[in-house]
Amino acid sequence: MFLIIAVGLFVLVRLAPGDPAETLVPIDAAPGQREELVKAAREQLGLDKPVPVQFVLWFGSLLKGDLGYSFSTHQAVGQLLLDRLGPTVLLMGSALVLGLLIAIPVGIIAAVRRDTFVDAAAGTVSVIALAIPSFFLAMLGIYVFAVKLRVLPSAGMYFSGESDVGDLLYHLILPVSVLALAVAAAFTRYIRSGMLEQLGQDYIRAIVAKGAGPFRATMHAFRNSLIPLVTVLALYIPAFLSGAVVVEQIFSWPGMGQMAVNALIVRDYPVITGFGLYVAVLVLICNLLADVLYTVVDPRVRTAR
Amino acid sequence: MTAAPVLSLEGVTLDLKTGDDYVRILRDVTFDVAAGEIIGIVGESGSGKSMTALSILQLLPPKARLTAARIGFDGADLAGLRPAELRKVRGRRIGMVFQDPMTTLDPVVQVGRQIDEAYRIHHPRAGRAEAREKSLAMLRLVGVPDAQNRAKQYPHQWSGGMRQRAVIAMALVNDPEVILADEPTTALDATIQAQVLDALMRARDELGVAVVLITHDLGVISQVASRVVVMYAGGVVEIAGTRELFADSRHPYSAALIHSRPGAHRRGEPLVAIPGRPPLMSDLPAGCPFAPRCASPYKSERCVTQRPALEPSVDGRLSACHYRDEPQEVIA
Amino acid sequence: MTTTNLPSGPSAAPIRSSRRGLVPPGRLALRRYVRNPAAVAGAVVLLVMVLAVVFGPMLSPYSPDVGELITARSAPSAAHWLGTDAIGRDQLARVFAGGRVSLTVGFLAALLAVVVGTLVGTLSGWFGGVADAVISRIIDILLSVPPVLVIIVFAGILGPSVPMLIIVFAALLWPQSARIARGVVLSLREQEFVQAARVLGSRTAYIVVRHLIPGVLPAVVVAATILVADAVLSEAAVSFLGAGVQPPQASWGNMLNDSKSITVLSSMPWLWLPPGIAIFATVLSTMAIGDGVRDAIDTRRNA
Amino acid sequence: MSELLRVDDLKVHFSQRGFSGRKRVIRAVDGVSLSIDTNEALGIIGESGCGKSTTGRAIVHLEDPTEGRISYRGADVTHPDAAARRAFNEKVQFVFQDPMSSLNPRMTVESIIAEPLRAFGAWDRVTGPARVVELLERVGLPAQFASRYPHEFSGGQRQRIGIARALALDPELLVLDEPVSALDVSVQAQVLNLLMDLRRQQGLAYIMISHDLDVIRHVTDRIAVMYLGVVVETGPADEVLDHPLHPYTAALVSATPPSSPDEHRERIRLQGELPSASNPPSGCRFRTRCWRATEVCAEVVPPLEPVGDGRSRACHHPLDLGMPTIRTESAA
Repeated sequence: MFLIIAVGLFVLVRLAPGDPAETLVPIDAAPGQREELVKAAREQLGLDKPVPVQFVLWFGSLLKGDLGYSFSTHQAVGQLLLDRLGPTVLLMGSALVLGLLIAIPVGIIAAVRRDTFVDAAAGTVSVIALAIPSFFLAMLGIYVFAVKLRVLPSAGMYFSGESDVGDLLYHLILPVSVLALAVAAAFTRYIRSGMLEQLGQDYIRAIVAKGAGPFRATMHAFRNSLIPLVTVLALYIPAFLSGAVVVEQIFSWPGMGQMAVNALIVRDYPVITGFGLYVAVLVLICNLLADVLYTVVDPRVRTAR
Repeated sequence: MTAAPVLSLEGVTLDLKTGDDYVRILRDVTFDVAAGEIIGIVGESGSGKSMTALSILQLLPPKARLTAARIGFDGADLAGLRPAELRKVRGRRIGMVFQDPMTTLDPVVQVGRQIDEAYRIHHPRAGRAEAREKSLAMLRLVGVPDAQNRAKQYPHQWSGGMRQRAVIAMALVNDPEVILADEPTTALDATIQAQVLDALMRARDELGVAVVLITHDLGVISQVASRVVVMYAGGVVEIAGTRELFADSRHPYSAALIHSRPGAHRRGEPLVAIPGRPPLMSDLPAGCPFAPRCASPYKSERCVTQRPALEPSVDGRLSACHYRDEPQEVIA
Repeated sequence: MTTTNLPSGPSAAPIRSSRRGLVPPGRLALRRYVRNPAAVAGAVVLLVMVLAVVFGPMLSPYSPDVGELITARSAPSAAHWLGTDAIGRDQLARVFAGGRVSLTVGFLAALLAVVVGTLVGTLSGWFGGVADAVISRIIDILLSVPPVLVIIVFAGILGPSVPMLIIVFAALLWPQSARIARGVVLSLREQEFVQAARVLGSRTAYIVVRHLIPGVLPAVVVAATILVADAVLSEAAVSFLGAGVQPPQASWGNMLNDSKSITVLSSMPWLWLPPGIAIFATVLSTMAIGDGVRDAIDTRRNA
Repeated sequence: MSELLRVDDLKVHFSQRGFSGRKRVIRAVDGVSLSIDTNEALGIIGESGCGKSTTGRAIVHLEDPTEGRISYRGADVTHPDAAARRAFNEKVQFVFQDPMSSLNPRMTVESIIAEPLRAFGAWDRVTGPARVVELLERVGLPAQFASRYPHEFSGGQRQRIGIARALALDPELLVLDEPVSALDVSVQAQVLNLLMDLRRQQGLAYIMISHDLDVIRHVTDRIAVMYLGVVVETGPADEVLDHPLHPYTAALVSATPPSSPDEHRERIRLQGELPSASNPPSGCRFRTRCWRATEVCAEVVPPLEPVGDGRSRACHHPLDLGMPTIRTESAA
């Protein structure tokens, strides 16, 4: 699977317009030297070898963790990705946790108090939150909290270059809120419908007939609704990354998304390829995770004869 | 009935909200359950027999309105209890067995734990070991072999018949006075049904629990129940001892029901089919609800205009028919 | 059997009333839809949007691509209802033009995805077997591939273009409709009336036309609305990131990209509020339509 | 009477992937032989999972036979091509268990009943509707039902629509898969009476598949008792059910609730559950639950042998012919 994706990316890079060696050499180099320089660059990049050999070389170095060097910053791509991973994980992780902390109780309450005001309000808010593009929401957020109220920063991770935890948290508030709202909106709906399905099951009525109170019955339903939820959660992560990319861009958050978009503008192929591989690996891991989690959580699968 | 009733329903009336209107689902349901007896409630789909059971413990859909005169149980009126008090009766003093054993157990909790839970809800100070001991005792009583190990399995590892026994064990674990069994064997095969009915009868014999057995199957009733409540269109039409009912019923509906069964006829004979279909609860006839389908020779104008009440006949049997004292002939 | 209003069993007939006597199920569904205010509002808003982007540019006196620098950055006025941007282009004309691109990408991608997805899903569900197992696996994986990121990679390497947007969106969105169609077909295949049709001697073509398509269609319509919403949002996101529709051509997404500088953000809200609201309104109304259709065809509801 | 349909050593196996992903072969039907004559009524009886429905479905080609031979009026129809299959379906029709699911909710009753006519080009605008009305009347439904939709009808009415549809092509044989088990008792009688009439009036033959002994006994002449994919006993209905030869038949009769409290059945309680059809016991499939089983039962598969009077049984230790399972006591 991984091999297929690697081949696909390689082919894609080959199809790209323009010669990477050309772009490597400054345009203003002397006309006579330029051909020499391009040739040298081509040899250096291995572009003079037959295509299959190039692939093997590329794939070999890929397996060693060597993703080549950025055209623009000349940093090793692998290192660049690693550097950018931290802020992105921090952003996504906090938003995911915050979003779920909102979604779980709200979804449960909406299901238990079905067709009440709470349910309708939660439903309306989540539909609106799903329909509003995250970058537009982010712009609204900046406009209100950074521009008008001047209570929150509009961009970056720190004011100074210092790593100060308080400052970091302060900078996290807006981007995390924007992302968490999207998470909360999506999962409130999942949890609500999962809970409704479980609450309608016969076993819930049987638990109430045993003399259980509403809390105990709800917990039984929640445990059962978790089973499909964990797989949905695992499969949601890649989609969530795209939300993070957008938000990073607008808040100048120094994460992978910002890196990818900058690379996109300057056509930094190695960085884009590295990012593509990263996304592909993430998708595969999340799919695997979904399968594994499913067998762990559901006793019907776990104890199958 | 010589024994004092443990449970007595008096004029239970239930409205359910469908769409914008309330529809009357139960009309003035009245009957007693004696200690230690097996009483059958029989009726076709939509007759209200399941709703009657659910009304007793108030396990009703959210938009239900119970306007019972009284559901008497141990000196209290269940219809007037607050939720917290009601919970002390549910599962503790009145147990419940549902129709489909495949769906009444929580699929992600071990069977034994679910029975333990039923015990521990009502015995909060009881330890795990004590609860498990009770659970195993009940599982053995209802005939689950190798209870100790099977209790650690999940419901999907149990067959339907075994699961229904587990549900019965769960209903019995707090030593209740009454068990409400709502079509407990309908989803099961004949040979398995026989085993489960045996388990219910053993519970009655050994624990002295009264069983309210709700079923559409007159055969099951005739096999295990000592008395029968016949329901039609949300009301009780007849209450009789099982033998009397089968030999000489006092209501044309009960009579027709008994005779519409193939087992009551010789092979190939036309069966007694009740023409038409039960009325819609939202659109009950003004008189006797059964009048439009009734084939009794005594049927008269009175049946169409005046709704008969459940009253004793000359020989003391309860029937909701204006002509309860006439012999009920069944016309094919 | 009980007297609950739940669908408790095969013999429990649904509630009937004389009012509903001879009404075909399709008309009943329409009636339910019309009674749902959110769904009707959604349909109206979307219709207005479509009409606006189709006819708006014809009615507008300004070109969306050419501006007059003299009137640059002017606030909304009688001449320029939504003001002008940094190089003096009429913002209203750009919202119309941008809407054309955004809605075209959204609808085309969704249409392509629905057609492909429904076809693949239906065949996969109907024939089953190994092919179905493989297709289901592909569907599962593709469903978790985020379109926006794929576009970034493709645009970064091949360069951004509108046809690429449509193709990539369609390629990544079809699994949604395929999964839905497959699910419906699987359940239809188990329905006894489909089996009955075979015993009755009906030919496969008849079964497909008479039983299968009418069964799958409503669910596909719902899926299509979700896909349109998804595609419009995704287009906006990638154009916002600069990986989608390229300037000077306008799209709602890249209009927001032009305005993300803090100066525009703080002092020229007429440049970013209208496209943002346009995206929001389009997506919200599409979702409302989808919800309305879903509720209307849900036969378990008696209304 | 002449032989209409014959099934020889039919096997239907399904491969199924379990939760663990391992493949198992379910031997739903594992060597069934049957035959039915013109105008005969054959009952197939057994509990869930015994393969009775699969047998019926395989006869009308809803399932693909793994092995064996099906012949109709002497011609092989085991694996028909599309044309042969249509020709076969013109003569042999099927009635489904669930009258809700077997009628397309989006079609009017007229188009539902017209479907087979359209399939065979027997539909035209002038005579078609008249034919539909005639069919509706034959099953006892009024003509104005033709323009309505299935959801407007009760279970019994829907099942009659299903039967009208099956009769549209004037078949010679109907295969009925649990046609009344989803219906209430009173309505069940309507459908059973209709089936008996159709047979008398039209010379129809039918195979009725059911788990209900009373129903089968009432409407069929001859029965086959199935257990775990095989036929264990066949013979005239009354004889087989009153004097079973196979211990399983006896247990099944015993487990079926009697039709009145005065009737007592021999009390045979089978232990345990139905074994898995993917891994049936060696030798006799019933031996794991049989109280008469010996070593030979585990080693040798008992063949279905004729024993005179049109009866056959597959058992190493059959019961005595003189052993009645039902006795009736007069009310004490």
